[in-house]
Amino acid sequence: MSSATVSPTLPTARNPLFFWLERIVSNYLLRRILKAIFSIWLVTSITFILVRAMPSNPVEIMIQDLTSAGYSPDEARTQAATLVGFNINQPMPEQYLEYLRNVLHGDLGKSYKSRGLRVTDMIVQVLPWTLFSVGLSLLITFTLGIMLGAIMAYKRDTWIDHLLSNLAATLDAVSPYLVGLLIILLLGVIWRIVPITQMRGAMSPGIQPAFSLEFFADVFTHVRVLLLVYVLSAVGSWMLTMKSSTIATLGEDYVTVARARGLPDLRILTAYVGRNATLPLFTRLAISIGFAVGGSLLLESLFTYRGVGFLLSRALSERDYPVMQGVFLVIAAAVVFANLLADYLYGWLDPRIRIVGGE
Amino acid sequence: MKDIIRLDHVTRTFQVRRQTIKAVDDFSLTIHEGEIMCLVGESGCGKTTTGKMITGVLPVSAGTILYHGQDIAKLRGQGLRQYRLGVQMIHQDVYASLNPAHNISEIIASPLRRHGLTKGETGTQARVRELLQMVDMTPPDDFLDKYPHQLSGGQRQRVSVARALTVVPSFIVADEAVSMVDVSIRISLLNMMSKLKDAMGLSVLFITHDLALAKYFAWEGKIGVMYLGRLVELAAARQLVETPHHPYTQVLLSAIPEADPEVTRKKRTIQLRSMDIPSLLRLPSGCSFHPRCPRFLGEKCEKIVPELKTTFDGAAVACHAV
Amino acid sequence: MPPTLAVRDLSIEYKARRGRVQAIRNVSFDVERGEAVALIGESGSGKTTLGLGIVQLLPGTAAITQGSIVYQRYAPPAPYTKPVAAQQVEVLKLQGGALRQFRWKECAMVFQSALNALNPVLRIADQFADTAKAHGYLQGKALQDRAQHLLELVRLDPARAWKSFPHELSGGMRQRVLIALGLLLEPQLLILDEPTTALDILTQRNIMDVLKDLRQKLSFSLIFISHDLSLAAELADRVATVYAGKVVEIADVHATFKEPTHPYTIGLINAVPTLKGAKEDLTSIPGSPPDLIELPSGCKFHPRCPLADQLCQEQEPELQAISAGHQAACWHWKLAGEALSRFKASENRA
Amino acid sequence: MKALLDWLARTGRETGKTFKLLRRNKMGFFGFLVIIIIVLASFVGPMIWPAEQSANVEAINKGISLDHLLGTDFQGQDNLRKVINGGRDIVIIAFLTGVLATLIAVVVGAFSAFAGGRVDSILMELVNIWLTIPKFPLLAVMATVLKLNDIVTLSVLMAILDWPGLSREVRSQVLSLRRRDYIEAAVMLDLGTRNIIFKELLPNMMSFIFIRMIGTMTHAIYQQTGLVFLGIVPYSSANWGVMISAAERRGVLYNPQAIWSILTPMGAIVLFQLALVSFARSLDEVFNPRLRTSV
Repeated sequence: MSSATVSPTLPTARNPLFFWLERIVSNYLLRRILKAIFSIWLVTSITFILVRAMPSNPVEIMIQDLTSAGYSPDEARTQAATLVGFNINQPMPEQYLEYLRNVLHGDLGKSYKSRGLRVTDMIVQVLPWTLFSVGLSLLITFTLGIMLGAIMAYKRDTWIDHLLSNLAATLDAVSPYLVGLLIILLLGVIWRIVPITQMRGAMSPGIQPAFSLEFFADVFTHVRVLLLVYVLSAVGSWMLTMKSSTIATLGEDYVTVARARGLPDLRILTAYVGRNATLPLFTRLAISIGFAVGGSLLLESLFTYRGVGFLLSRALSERDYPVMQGVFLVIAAAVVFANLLADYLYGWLDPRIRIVGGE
Repeated sequence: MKDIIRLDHVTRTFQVRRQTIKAVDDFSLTIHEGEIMCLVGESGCGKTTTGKMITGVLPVSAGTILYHGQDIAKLRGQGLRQYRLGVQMIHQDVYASLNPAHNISEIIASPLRRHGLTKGETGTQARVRELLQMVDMTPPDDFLDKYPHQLSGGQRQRVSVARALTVVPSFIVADEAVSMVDVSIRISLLNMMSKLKDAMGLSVLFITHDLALAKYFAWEGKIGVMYLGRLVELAAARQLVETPHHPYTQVLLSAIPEADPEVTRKKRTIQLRSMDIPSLLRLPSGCSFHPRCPRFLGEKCEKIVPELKTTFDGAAVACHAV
Repeated sequence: MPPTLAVRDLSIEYKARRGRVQAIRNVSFDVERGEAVALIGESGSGKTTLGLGIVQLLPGTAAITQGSIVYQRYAPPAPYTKPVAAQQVEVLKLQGGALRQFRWKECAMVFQSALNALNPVLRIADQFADTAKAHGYLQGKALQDRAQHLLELVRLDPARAWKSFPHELSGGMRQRVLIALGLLLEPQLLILDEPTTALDILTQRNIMDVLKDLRQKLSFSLIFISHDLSLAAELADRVATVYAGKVVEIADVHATFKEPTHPYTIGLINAVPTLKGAKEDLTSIPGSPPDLIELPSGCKFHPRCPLADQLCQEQEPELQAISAGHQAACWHWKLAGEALSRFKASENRA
Repeated sequence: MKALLDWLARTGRETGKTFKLLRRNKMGFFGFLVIIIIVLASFVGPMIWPAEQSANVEAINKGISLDHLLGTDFQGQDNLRKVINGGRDIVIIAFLTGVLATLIAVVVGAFSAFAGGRVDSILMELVNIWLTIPKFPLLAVMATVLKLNDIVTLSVLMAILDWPGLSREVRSQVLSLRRRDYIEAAVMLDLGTRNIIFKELLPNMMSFIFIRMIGTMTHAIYQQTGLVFLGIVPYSSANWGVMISAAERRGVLYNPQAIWSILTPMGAIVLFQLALVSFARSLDEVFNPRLRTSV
């Protein structure tokens, strides 16, 4: 039989470095931040490889364009270097490091097409438009999605459920770009409710941005159709997610017990069914905020709405690589940050996870 | 009698939120050929983990398990295959133990075809009918092309037994095999299993939380009581129930209600020192029952893990106070 | 003295894809004031449906096709709560606000799955406050004192339980919190649906002791639903055996175990292993539980009953009086007693 | 021989059941029919009605008429004929991307679930990081740099971008199924890993895999039309995406007469996407053993 064993005492602390590493890994949030930084670094490297290191890559093409435009090879190289923001004559690793240093300082190089404009400034200039349009539509889609989703769940298998479910499935199936086209055709061409000009650009040419009612009215008339398209193309999947989440929650025992306790319906709908059913949707909201920064490449160009998406789409068609690279990086970073936010938010919202250190 | 399964200081640990917990701790047991061994204990005591380690789907963290005297970790080729087919398990959950996408004849026929235990398709079908007959599912043809969701809980468990017998095993682990089946047909399932045990010379490890059921099924065999991963008492079935030695076994027996008002209402429940069950994450030191043990001896129980000692009447008990 | 609860000819059906599930078929029974009635039956016998029917918490697909439930209030309504209008209440006629008032104030229910019965995102204190506010009961400090007194009564550490979230408590603790919550408004009737099935032996013993303790201190009637005969033997005053949606036998707890008359009750008692029993005593009931959609003809137990004959196959027997307070629904109850009962057999053999 | 006959009989019975189940769900069956029609029209159609080579000056931007059922475009070519000839690319892209992405995802997801331990965690960490990168902008950037000139490379690129998300879902599905008792029993009966994956696991995952595949197909169609609109993917062939952006560039929005030249390709894509989705929604029933037996 086994010899009598004294229960093991605590393991002695190993060398301090290992102890620190152990503490970092154990702290859930720290680990998440490290992962986020790693993914941003990964994205930066991908864009660098795409733009710079691939054979017959765009930087070479830039140089050929310049030489064919009459610049001597050396002049073309230096010119391209200034545009891209790092010295292209150095061996690859040095360029990569310099590129990384620039990114860290927020300098994403200069636009090739519009000479001299720093990419960072261009992005900062258009960012508010995208955040405003996508942010607002996200808010509308989220609230609409939750309400309609809950209605579909409560009124399950009634005509309203079938109607809304099929509507949601259809909207979800059709791609946003086609929804945009359809809305423009319907409102602008067939029914002629909204003049085409109001579906172009973010504001009328002559208006000066100011805190005046007139400015806001003009901004709103330009954005309302784009908002409609954003909402229509996204609300479908929000409704379906909310419906299945609510149906699952309605089946839980604590809802039956709440009814057995004679709680008023409103209290049950909000604190019992509502809070639990919307938990998964909040994380999804946080993630979509990240994608909001990117705006919609297609819809912004379709409506020529001068946002980040429009900037990227023009850079793509004009092969303006520095801008392309910069915008892509900003979008990716925003998404990574949003994921971080989503994890933290879920931990905060759901006590079961908060107590356990957001594991 | 030769022993079929021997566990030597077997330990199994799991990682839970960066901590290592001991689901099974320094567990030794020997099961002889043709014997029925019951493992009884509350949930989380490690009885199912032990069963899974014996069947080989869960490797041990320390110690060895011997099948017919050979260490299962070192078995290769034919020896390994012999062990693999020799030890089978009957699962608890009747709804999850059969593949919902296959009908009954496919479920029983696939091991036969896989190991070439029958000659051709006709041989297989005949053997499938024979096996269904053995588990009292008569007439077998009614069930051949039925799907699991078309059978009752009891019938599903019988198919599970028939499937285990296809590879002619020598050792069956029944993990709470009847706890999800209705009380009224539980006994017929157990009787069928003991009939098959004698007919095929099987040895059975019967895992359950119900001491009365263990006593009934193991009648001639032994019962081992587990607490938080350790074997605390091992004795002949009826002797353990009639004259328990370990305080935990005594507390369990006093807590079980009897299906007879006179008896159950006169039973005196042994009061525990504290009610809350310690978690495996913060296992009490020394004898892990000491925070709740009515016969707590103080420092000795807190410091030293008691080892199994044989008592005058042949039972093995791990307790300083016995 | 009218009973606290009088159930008369109650029938409940579910709409299922394959047809109508007849879960409860004209069941009648009473629960006297302060009495504990155990409903014993196997899975699919309809006992949980009966419990849910009383508080009208049946799922959408279920419908109460006939029957009436009359509830009689004795003690004055709990302090500080709005009194119930009439002393006698026709439960099935209650709608909206009145039904909401009836639930928990008059009749509370504790379910089997303790792990999921409390809202995971609210603290225990909030869930007590919810219940109290819904019935205009105590608030604030007064409520906290009352609740913590009840938590102590169910042998929980009141301070710790009060502030914690459900996931911080074990299964056993949560079940005790639910029992305490059930007693908050001093209901006259408590329905327990398999309260200890999902719990371990020692935790189950703890809860049974708590229930027995509470029944001494407080005067509420109890409906105890279970498949475990031994729990009924310990807690109940009267036992009703339910088979295929019908009460086939109802008697005093001692009579149920000493002179069981319905073959199914006898079969159940013979099938449960006891610590003291001998090996050869145990026999199983042949066949398998009935399909509630295509029920057999006549007495629903006849396919599995050793005494079944032509009469049993054609006509379903109703409950008849066997002796004072002992009823059974069987054409051959006289024979059943001698032929099958294990106790009779083992007594003359011992 | 007998085994072969048995196998044929069984597959006959199974497909018969599938059709019966499909017919039971009207929306699903309608979707299934539309998909078949679109695929046939895209491959057989062009042989019967080859695309018109020359422009037809006097029929520019005509509305619906007898000889032009869906009107004509800015070159005077018949819209209906163009739609029939424009479907082939879209169908190929959709099926190629869908099948390829699903194949990689199932293999990687199942392998990662079975391998477990370090391999599994590293693989899943990479997938999680990959998922944080926005897909369409990355595709757009890569498409500009890599000069995609034919639909096969485009499909492969889209499949490479899409499979990680799918593999994570497949992995969690395999993990949840793998813990089921009937899989553990199959392991104990030594039925062999290959048998366990293909005969025990896959049948229970079929509807899950199909629905995810159709999701990827719908997404592929969307991405292709987007790339064409942005002018990144060259106008190699007159597929529906090209028709839409060509019409849009020709200022259809300002000329109500020419509206049909954009509505026809849009209608085709929307119909194809809707058909795919409604067919996917009915697949749950087709693969559900409980329903298969009640047919």
